[in-house]
Amino acid sequence: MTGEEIRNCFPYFKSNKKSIYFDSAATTHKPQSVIDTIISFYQKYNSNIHRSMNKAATIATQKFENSRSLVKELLNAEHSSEIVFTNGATDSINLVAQSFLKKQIKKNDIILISETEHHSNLVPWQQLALETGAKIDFLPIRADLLVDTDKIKAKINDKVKLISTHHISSISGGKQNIEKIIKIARSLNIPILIDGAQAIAHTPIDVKELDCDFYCFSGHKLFGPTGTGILYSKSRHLDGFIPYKFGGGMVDNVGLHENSFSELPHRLEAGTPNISGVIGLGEAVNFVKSVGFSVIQEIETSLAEKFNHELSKVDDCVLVGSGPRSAPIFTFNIEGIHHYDLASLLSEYNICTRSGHLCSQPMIEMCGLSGAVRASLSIYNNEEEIENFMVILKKAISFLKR
Amino acid sequence: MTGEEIRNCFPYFKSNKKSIYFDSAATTHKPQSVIDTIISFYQKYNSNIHRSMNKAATIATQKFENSRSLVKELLNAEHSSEIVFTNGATDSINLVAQSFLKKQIKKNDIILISETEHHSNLVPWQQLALETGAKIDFLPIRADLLVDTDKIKAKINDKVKLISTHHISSISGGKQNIEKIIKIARSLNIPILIDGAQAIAHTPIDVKELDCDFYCFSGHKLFGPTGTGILYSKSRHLDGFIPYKFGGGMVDNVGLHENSFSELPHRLEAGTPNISGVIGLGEAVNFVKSVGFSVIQEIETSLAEKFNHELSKVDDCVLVGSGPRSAPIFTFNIEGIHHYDLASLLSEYNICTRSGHLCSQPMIEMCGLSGAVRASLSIYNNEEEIENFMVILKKAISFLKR
Amino acid sequence: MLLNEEKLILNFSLFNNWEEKYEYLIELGEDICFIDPEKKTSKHLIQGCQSKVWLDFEFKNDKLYFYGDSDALISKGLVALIIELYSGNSPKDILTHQDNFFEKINLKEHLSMTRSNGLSMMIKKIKKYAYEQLNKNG
Amino acid sequence: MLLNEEKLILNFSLFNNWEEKYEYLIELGEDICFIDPEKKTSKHLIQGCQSKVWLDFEFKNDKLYFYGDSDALISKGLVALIIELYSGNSPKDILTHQDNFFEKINLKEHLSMTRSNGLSMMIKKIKKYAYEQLNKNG
Ligand SMILES: Cc1ncc(COP(=O)(O)O)c(C=O)c1O
Ligand SMILES: Cc1ncc(COP(=O)(O)O)c(C=O)c1O
Repeated sequence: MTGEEIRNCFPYFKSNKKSIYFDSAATTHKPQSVIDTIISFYQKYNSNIHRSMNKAATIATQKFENSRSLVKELLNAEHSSEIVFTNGATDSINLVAQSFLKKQIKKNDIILISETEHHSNLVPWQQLALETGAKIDFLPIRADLLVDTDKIKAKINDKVKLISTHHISSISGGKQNIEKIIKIARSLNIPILIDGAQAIAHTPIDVKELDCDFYCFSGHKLFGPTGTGILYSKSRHLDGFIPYKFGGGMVDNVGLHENSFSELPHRLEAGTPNISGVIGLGEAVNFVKSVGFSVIQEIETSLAEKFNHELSKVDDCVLVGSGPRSAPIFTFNIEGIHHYDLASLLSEYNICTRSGHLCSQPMIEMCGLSGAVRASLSIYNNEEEIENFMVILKKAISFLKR
Repeated sequence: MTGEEIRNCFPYFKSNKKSIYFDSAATTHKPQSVIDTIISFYQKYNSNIHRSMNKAATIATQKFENSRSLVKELLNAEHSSEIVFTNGATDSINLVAQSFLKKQIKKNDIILISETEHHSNLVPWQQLALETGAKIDFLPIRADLLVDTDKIKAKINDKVKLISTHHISSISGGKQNIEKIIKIARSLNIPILIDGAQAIAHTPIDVKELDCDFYCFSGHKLFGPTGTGILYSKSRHLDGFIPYKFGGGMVDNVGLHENSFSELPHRLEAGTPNISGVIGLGEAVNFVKSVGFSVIQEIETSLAEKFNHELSKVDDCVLVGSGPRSAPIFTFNIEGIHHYDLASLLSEYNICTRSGHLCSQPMIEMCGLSGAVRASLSIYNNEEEIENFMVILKKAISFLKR
Repeated sequence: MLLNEEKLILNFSLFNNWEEKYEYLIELGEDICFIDPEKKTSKHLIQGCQSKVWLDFEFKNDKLYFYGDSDALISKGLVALIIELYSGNSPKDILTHQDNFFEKINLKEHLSMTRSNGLSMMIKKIKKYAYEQLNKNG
Repeated sequence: MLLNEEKLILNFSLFNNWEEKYEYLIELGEDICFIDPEKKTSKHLIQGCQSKVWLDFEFKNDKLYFYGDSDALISKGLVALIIELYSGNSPKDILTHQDNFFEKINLKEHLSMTRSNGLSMMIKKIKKYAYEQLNKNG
């Protein structure tokens, strides 16, 4: 598929001819095929799953479980049962904190994360630490805002019970050397969670090759519906997960005072799930497969180069994180201009960006900033939009600097 | 609206002309307006909410928060901030268990529920009891399978820290006298949660008049999208809720080791929510409003009477719960026939019912059964379907009894 | 291919409608290799949320033989069918058998509802027994 | 209606485009009733995830007066505007004031993003101060 063909798959751009959407790190648009899948579910075989013995329910259940297989393939997991459906990356991380780590962490144990995490990969650990008396410690960070893999070992001792960090940064678009981080964790037998929220739409993932214990992402950042997420977990950990949500669909046998839980992964999916969302997510995975990561990376690399080149011509522009990018995400400030003012003006010009601390306050503060403007692109963007963006950016700057 | 006009709002029936859908207690179908709302979100103003300063995000945020107001009106709550978006009734009940009750319940305290609850209003309390050393006790049940309000007081003492029961039964369609149960709880100052999963589509709710502490339901049983749910909570309790999911969107100020949570109800809604689902739920509420509960009740009463009358002519049919019905839900067995066999045959005849323990194993066992077949109707069903159902039911019975 | 697989697929291919298929299933259930009634305990029970299935096995002359029962007619027929399919085969043949048999005879529906009936759990158990025998001997 | 409300709505109705509106806002911000710089502490801070707003008040002759600041130009203008609107009014008038003012001047967008800027929190605080004064005196 060419960039143009890809863009044509996304109906959003037909309804929004005048706007420029550079906020894909917050959420991506959905191809028509995903929307059609949701429509078709509701119009044709809407039904609850796993429970009712009837034809609509059988189709719905099969499609739901088929999404699990599609995600399993996308991540190259060993078994479908290693794929747990959640409501999003945030939910997945909380699940690891509450169902896996909580039962084994003690006072003065250490959870090793980094100061550059999204709040969703920071606050759950802070809270678990508060609750259990464990401590948070931080991986060393280099000037390019990525983890300094040469210095990790100094941070590791037998108190460290989990390492959690992101794959691709939601601020700088930089890719961690997670291969190396995982290898170190593995060699010391410390479980490691990778927050793939910003990686999943940009780079192929192979959890078997990576050999991480957990990997998570949100459907809505992979061209899929809102309210869907994935936690991949190695079977051997999943077996020990203590559910933290209880109800219908996760129990086999219920008595008045006790009960036995269903097999995995259903045990961790209490209540009626987001059925239309999960089925839509399966179609999003199909869409990504049909485009292919080599095309995705080709398009995004060329967009990123163009954006970088054009932005470098804008006076007083300071980028946050300047290393190589694995996703076309650009976070910047214009010296002398407040990011809120700039984003407000861009919004009036119909440009969608995001500004502020970008749910990464510690990282933004580490950079000595109060916030920044983020332009994040995806496969459906094009060079013309980048050119128009730059024209408007300069207008906005001159308006604010007058 | 007439029954015919209502049915025409639901595209499912156009694609499934030959099937009879009597499984609305498991999930309801969605009117075209709800589906269109989801399509329009994804095609026109898809965006993340509460965070980005741009026009798409502003519209999405306003629509999302407008759904909150619509639900507030539906339940006649005092403030919109008393409405928390969850993923479903199961999630709402877990939220009360984990964020509200857990912090105040101690060993030997009592959680008072009934044996007739859905697993989702049973297992979360069993687990909390296991975790805290508290005990589960059960409200006395009458022969009609509803709580015996005359005998509640004998069950209550100062150890009881929460009462939780359902509004309308998912098995018998019977309506509890929750007015009286709530009054008793109120007079003794015991917080009470009402599981409204099966009530919300059938009867108007006024939480101010009911004066319950908590009320919950799932969007997908109110003609809305899957993956959405509501917890209504009185403000004074909500203030003390300790979040049990953490991440972006629920924190105001994040440091490396501590943080301050956002105002209510956002504090309890970590991560990117099911935006399309919530906006669709708002439209479902609009749909219900446009039909009106007086029409809903008129249609459903007449369907229930017809069904009851016709079923009474079927030999060897034994109903579970025989009192008056507030929802057209019929759970029954044919003597000498296993419910699984019957449901399998009905399924071959393109009839959607549900069978088994119906996620209410203790109740089914209390009735001395291993399971039953449930036919649950809604406003889009009609008399012709009931007649056809009876013909097929008799065929299936004679096939199995030959 | 397992011992009786071809024969069973052939039988099913002869039915013109589901009524005939179900009649056949119910008949199969009447001739099921019954599990010893004393063994109908929780140890041999596979609990679905709709019907109960009991399963036992025997290892004789390098082959596995299964015995079962169910409380519902149709699932008893399905249990009998599964027993027909797997009994008398070697652990290795059972383990390597691909599950598209149920698609071929158009009964996948009953099998995919994992948690309605115990059938897919039953097949898992059969494979587990086969796996254990293989490891014991090999 | 509050003291300056009509005048402010009139001013905004004269703009032909958002550029003019923003210019006006930025000018308003230059003449803001500044909060005493010493009071720019966390006690007076209203934290949004994008811009910071500081707010203080004074109660004089049965009227409330507000002082503020912000770190961004446009939000400073918005703060100035909100102060213009509410300052010099009685607690009762402030409390009973309906918030459609911002719809009328087409700035609702900035106000609805609760958590981006501190503005709607600021209005809540103003109403809270008014409520407290009313209860102190009444
Ligand atoms: C790196 C990272 N982790 C986690 C999240 C949280 O994702 P969600 O809000 O979909 O749960 C995000 C999304 O903003 C992210 O960028
Ligand atoms: C009475 C009752 N409570 C709770 C639930 C759980 O609802 P959900 O699965 O949507 O969370 C149901 C749905 O089956 C129900 O009938």
